[in-house]
Amino acid sequence: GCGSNSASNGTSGSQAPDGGSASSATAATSSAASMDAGTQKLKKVVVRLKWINQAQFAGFYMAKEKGYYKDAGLDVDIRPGGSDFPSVQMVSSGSEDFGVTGADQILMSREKGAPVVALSVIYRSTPFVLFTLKSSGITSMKDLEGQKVGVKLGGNEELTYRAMVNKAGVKAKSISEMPVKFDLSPLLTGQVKAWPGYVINEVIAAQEQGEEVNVIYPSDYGINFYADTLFTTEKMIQKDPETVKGFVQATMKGWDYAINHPDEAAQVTVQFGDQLNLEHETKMMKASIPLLEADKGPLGQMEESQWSTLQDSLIDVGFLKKKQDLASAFTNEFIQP
Amino acid sequence: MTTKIKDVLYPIAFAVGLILIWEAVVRIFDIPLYLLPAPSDIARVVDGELLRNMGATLYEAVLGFLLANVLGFLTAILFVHSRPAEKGIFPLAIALKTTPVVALAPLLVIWLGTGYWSKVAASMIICFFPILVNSVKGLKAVEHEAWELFSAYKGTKAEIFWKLRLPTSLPYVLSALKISSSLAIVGAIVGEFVGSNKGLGYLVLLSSYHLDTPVMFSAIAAAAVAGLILFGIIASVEKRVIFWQKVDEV
Amino acid sequence: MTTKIKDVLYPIAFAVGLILIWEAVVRIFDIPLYLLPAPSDIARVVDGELLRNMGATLYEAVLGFLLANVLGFLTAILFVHSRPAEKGIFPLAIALKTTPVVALAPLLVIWLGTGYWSKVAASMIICFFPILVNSVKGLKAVEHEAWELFSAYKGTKAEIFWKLRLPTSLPYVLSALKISSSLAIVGAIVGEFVGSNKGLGYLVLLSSYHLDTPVMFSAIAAAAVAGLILFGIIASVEKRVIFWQKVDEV
Amino acid sequence: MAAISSLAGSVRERAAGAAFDAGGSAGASSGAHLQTSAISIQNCSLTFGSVRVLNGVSLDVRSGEFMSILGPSGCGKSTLLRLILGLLRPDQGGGITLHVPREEIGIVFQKPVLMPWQTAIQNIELPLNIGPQRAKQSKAERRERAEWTLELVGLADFRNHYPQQLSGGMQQRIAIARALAANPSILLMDEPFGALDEFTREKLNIELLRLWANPDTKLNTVVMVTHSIQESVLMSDRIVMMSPRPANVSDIVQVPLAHPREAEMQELPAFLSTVREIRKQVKAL
Amino acid sequence: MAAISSLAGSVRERAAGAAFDAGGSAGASSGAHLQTSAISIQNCSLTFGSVRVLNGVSLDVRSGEFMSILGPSGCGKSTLLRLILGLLRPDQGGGITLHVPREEIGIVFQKPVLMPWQTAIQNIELPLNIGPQRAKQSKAERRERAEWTLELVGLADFRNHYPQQLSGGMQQRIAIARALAANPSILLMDEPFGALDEFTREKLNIELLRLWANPDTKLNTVVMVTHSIQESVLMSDRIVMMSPRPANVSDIVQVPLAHPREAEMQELPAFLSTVREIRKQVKAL
Ligand SMILES: Nc1ncnc2c1ncn2[C@@H]1O[C@H](COP(=O)(O)OP(=O)(O)OP(=O)(O)O)[C@@H](O)[C@H]1O
Ligand SMILES: Nc1ncnc2c1ncn2[C@@H]1O[C@H](COP(=O)(O)OP(=O)(O)OP(=O)(O)O)[C@@H](O)[C@H]1O
Ligand SMILES: Cc1ncc(C[n+]2csc(CCO)c2C)c(N)n1
Ligand SMILES: [Mg+2]
Ligand SMILES: [Mg+2]
Repeated sequence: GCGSNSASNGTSGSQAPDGGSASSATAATSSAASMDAGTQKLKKVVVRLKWINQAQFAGFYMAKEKGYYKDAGLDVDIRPGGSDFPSVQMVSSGSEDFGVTGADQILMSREKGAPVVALSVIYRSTPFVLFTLKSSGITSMKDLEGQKVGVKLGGNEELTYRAMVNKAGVKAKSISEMPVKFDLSPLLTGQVKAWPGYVINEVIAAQEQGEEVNVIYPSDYGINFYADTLFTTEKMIQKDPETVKGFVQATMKGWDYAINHPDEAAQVTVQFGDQLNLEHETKMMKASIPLLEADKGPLGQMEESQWSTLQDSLIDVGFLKKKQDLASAFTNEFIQP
Repeated sequence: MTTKIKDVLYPIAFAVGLILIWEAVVRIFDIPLYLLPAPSDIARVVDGELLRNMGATLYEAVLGFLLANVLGFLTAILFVHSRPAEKGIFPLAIALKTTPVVALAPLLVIWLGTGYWSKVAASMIICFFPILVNSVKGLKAVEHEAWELFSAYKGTKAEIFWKLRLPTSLPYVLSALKISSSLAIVGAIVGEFVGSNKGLGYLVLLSSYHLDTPVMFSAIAAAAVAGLILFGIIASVEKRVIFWQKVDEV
Repeated sequence: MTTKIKDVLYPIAFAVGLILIWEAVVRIFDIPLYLLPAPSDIARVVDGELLRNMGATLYEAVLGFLLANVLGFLTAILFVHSRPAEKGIFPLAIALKTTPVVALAPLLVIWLGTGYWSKVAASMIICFFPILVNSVKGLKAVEHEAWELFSAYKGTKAEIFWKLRLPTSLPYVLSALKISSSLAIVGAIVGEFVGSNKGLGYLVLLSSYHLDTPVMFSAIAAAAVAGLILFGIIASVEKRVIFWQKVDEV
Repeated sequence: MAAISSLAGSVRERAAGAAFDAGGSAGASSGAHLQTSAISIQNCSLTFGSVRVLNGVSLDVRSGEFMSILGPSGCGKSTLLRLILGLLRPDQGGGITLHVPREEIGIVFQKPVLMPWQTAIQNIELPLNIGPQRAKQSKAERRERAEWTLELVGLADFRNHYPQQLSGGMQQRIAIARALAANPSILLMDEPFGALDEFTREKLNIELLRLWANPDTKLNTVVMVTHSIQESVLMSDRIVMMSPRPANVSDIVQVPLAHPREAEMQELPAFLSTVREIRKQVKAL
Repeated sequence: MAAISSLAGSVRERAAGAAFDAGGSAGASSGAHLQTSAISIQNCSLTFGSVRVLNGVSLDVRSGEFMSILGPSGCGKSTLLRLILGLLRPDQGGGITLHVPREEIGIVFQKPVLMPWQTAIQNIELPLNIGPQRAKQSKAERRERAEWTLELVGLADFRNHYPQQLSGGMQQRIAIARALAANPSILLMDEPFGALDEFTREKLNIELLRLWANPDTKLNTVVMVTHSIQESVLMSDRIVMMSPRPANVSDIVQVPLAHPREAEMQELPAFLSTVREIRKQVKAL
């Protein structure tokens, strides 16, 4: 694909002038949809994010802001998710069109009969990490033995944590787990020693509270579970592949733009969210860039191997009963122009 | 001091005292902001944004409150006039009453989306049972002799309803309204927790994610104020409507 | 049919009818499991695990319930015997009452951790106001003439309390206990939502993550059953304790 | 099933002056004087659960008479009135025949039973505004009628007061006014003057007798439950004495006093001897 | 402030037979017969908010007498009893002197005021179990005393019934028994027999008079509010007549009947003339 390629070139090289990559990408999509765009009304679609509006989803905001969605003939309504928010149900019930959720959710949903398909990954390197206060001296999984660790039960976070424990070969029984949500204070007050969170969000938040932190990356233990994937239903793909394609490509173009203009992206993000702090969002945006791995081929492209190790882990911890057909669980076909 | 003045002065003095102690404790023990903000920290973050979110929550709550009360009262009328309906449905209604809305909220969002309606529905569900239970009680609270009086003068069913049952039930209905006025806010907030981008519930969650404890406290306080506003309105309506009864202060 | 048999048959018939319709609707319209499971799907997932979680929630709820009621009743006694305390604190208590626990739950976890105590505290807070309000009402509901009788015979304050106020307040207290029996469960579940690894609240969340709707429904149903159990216990205690009054069925 | 039939047509003739025929005592005269009967109670029994309250009561209320019912507390006097009104049905075998249309019967209950949300005048208007009465008069006529009875019981000044602003005695007077407002031809009263002090009571006793004697009102027959022997003798033509539960008519006493009655008659030897006789009978029960 | 003092020592002498001295009418005899006074009420006024209920009432209750209080409804009779009990305080300038210890005064309120959670016998025992009375008797003695008064009011069979299982009249009898159980030397009663049918009422009237005359009981002085002129004449030595609100003592009538009183005395000319006189006075008010 040339559009995305040119974008990644832009990032990998020194800062290319915005105009170049953006305009070429615009040309590509608008030519695909040019015959409709002028005459027909925009098609309304809804995308349900995994979390509240923040720079974690900057690509979506930029695609909307820069008119990429409009060029694709789409009028996109970006809706925030939240804690315990069942975005998979919302999309698979047909009341919404696209969603962002973890790859684990995709596989589990398929097992439960909700035919969802991942269309692209956002962070190719998972933003999920465990982190500790510097003062605790804990820097590795091994150090967690005999300590109290916060665990976000049920989802992607628990899965990644358990896989890390397994891979590190530490005595799982010696770690005492404390179920936590999204409020950092148990870590700050020392109730727990390690905290599960996004390196682009909670880690920064802790630093903003004036704490120095040690980060334990899953990748250090050979683990990388896609945490944010863009998905839709099988039915949507069958019925309206054009819209799916248009949406995925416009979104990825938005990401491409955000990578190249992180400050502008943070500013746009603040407009989308409520009561967001520009400084925090700018940091989040900048921290996001390496995780997108724009240099590793077209943005959003997924690898079969990642899905299958994820599936093995899911079966390991019992979240998944039997193997799913990975070929139908995700597709890269819409990333290609 | 007259009793009236005391009635106002005592709680104010007490509240001011509490706030001062709170402020002092936070400062003296240097409690971190994210654990317990001082009242002054909380006051500082009160702004139009907070009021806007409070407005959104109040809107959802009032809508759910009104719908639930209309529906609940109509159901009570059905129950009172149909024995099988009452005998069959009422026990189930009581069983349902013990179902926590918090547990239902995610389902509501799946079924009704993340717009107003899922919050309105949560508010409705939580307000429905108090009004149903109290209305049935109230519509049945008719004195036996009063009923006999109407029967003796061959009053029709409709006359018995409008001139006897309805006025008799009013004190019960208004007491239910007072109970559910604060529950309505709880329902809306629970709905907002699951998925929304405005309202006090959203603000509480957002501030908890951002570790913005002062905003969180301001949102909680706003929820209490919203509840008090609804309660106050109902209480003043009550005084007018059931003029023939001395009304409880709670 | 006698009325007694009807009282049991009607709700059962109605419940069975509802369940059959639900089952039929799900099957005929082929509603996907993750949107709305059929009753048979829900029944299938009821197991020891569910009961264990229900037990955990009940434990927290009962503990919070008991503590709140003891504390609430004692506070009411204080209020009834000290006018400044009542005048100063009661209005604030009413304001606090409108504060949704759901909004406070995250704070409770910060302050009390994710063990039992944050859930017990959530349960306590939610149960505290009904008992406080009703106890104050009940302790004051003493007939003026009865009070005069005790005064005429020079009964002491303690005698007036034990032989007059306390028995007079019992119907009010038990009505509060019935109200808060189901609130206690709500409190525990709200506490569990914020952070726990057992209990029905945890089960609801977990099953929602795993899209395991039947388990989610079974947990919701278990919450309703837990509420009914507590309610039933209180109702039967009530029949014994306030034998001199015809007790409402709700 | 018990048969409750209603022979239409109001009976207007007044048995002016008391019938001094002796021996009107004990036993039912059921069906005997059909032409002058207002209400016939035939062999009525009534059982609440396992408690038999009335035990084969037969009684004939004559058209135009003032009848009092005396009996120990809890014997079933109120129950008997409820039976007449059709609010309760007699056990099988019993029957009640009304010789006037049902809606011409007025009732004063033992308790005032006022609507607390209505003013005195509104409470009095109540029976005029419901049921078949409603269509009979215009709004203005109904209001006028209510005003008239309100004045009759001496509470015109309390027209717009709510029941809870009135003393127990005043409330009972409103209840009496309410019954009169509907312009009944038969009036059933259940201890209507129990809550009043002696003076007010006597005043209303005489007022009621005037009303009963006044040919301008439809009021023709009165059945009054009372626990005052004095009052029963002062007011009525015949006094029905009931036995304790299970109740029956133990005697019917004819009062040997002329009409119109006056408060001063309470010192006549005939009055005193009747009171004495009844007192003796009450003790013997 | 009003002064309420209590001169200790119970006065036991009984004024046997009524004092036939004439002219005991109108005006206060306050302080005049201190040696034979049980309760002295001096110039007591009472105002609720802006409503003046009592207007400078002065009254002397003599030790050993049976005094009745008659007056229109709402004039302040109950209020006067509350004043005597110290449950209300007179306006400035008024004073009440009790010539017996406060705990020797028994009270029967206008309503029965029974504890619904206690059986008949437990309710009667109540005053024995609270306050200074408690220490005076053993548990068994208290129970025995309660049983005795329960029998006195004829409700021994209802010993273990709860108030709500009793008729209104029975409840009032329990209230009377409760007052008697505490063995008072002065008994204040507020329309104690209002809820009873005539026969039961008369029986209890006589029973109370016996008890009052019986030297085995401490009971010595009775003040009874009633709305029955007959009852007041039958039972009392003196009848205090009160005017309408703001109430004052309008007259005190001496009853010219000998002790012990019997129901049959109601036909004596002296009885009838007293009743007639009072009735006339009541009307004049
Ligand atoms: N609905 C009922 N269920 C059971 N028993 C009843 C009912 N109504 C009345 N009774 C009983 O029937 C008896 C007669 O009651 P009723 O009210 O007719 O008495 P009464 O003669 O009017 O007495 P009173 O003079 O006290 O008014 C009483 O013993 C009462 O307990
Ligand atoms: N607590 C109070 N506050 C205001 N007014 C009162 C209060 N108690 C009594 N009253 C008024 O005082 C007056 C006298 O009342 P009280 O009860 O003494 O009358 P009573 O003579 O006992 O009448 P009855 O014969 O009806 O019992 C009434 O008009 C009443 O409205
Ligand atoms: C349904 C669902 N909701 C929230 C999260 C957690 N989460 C998603 S993005 C993010 C970063 C914001 O701090 C966090 C914590 C999840 N995994 N699944
Ligand atoms: Mg009766
Ligand atoms: Mg009184």
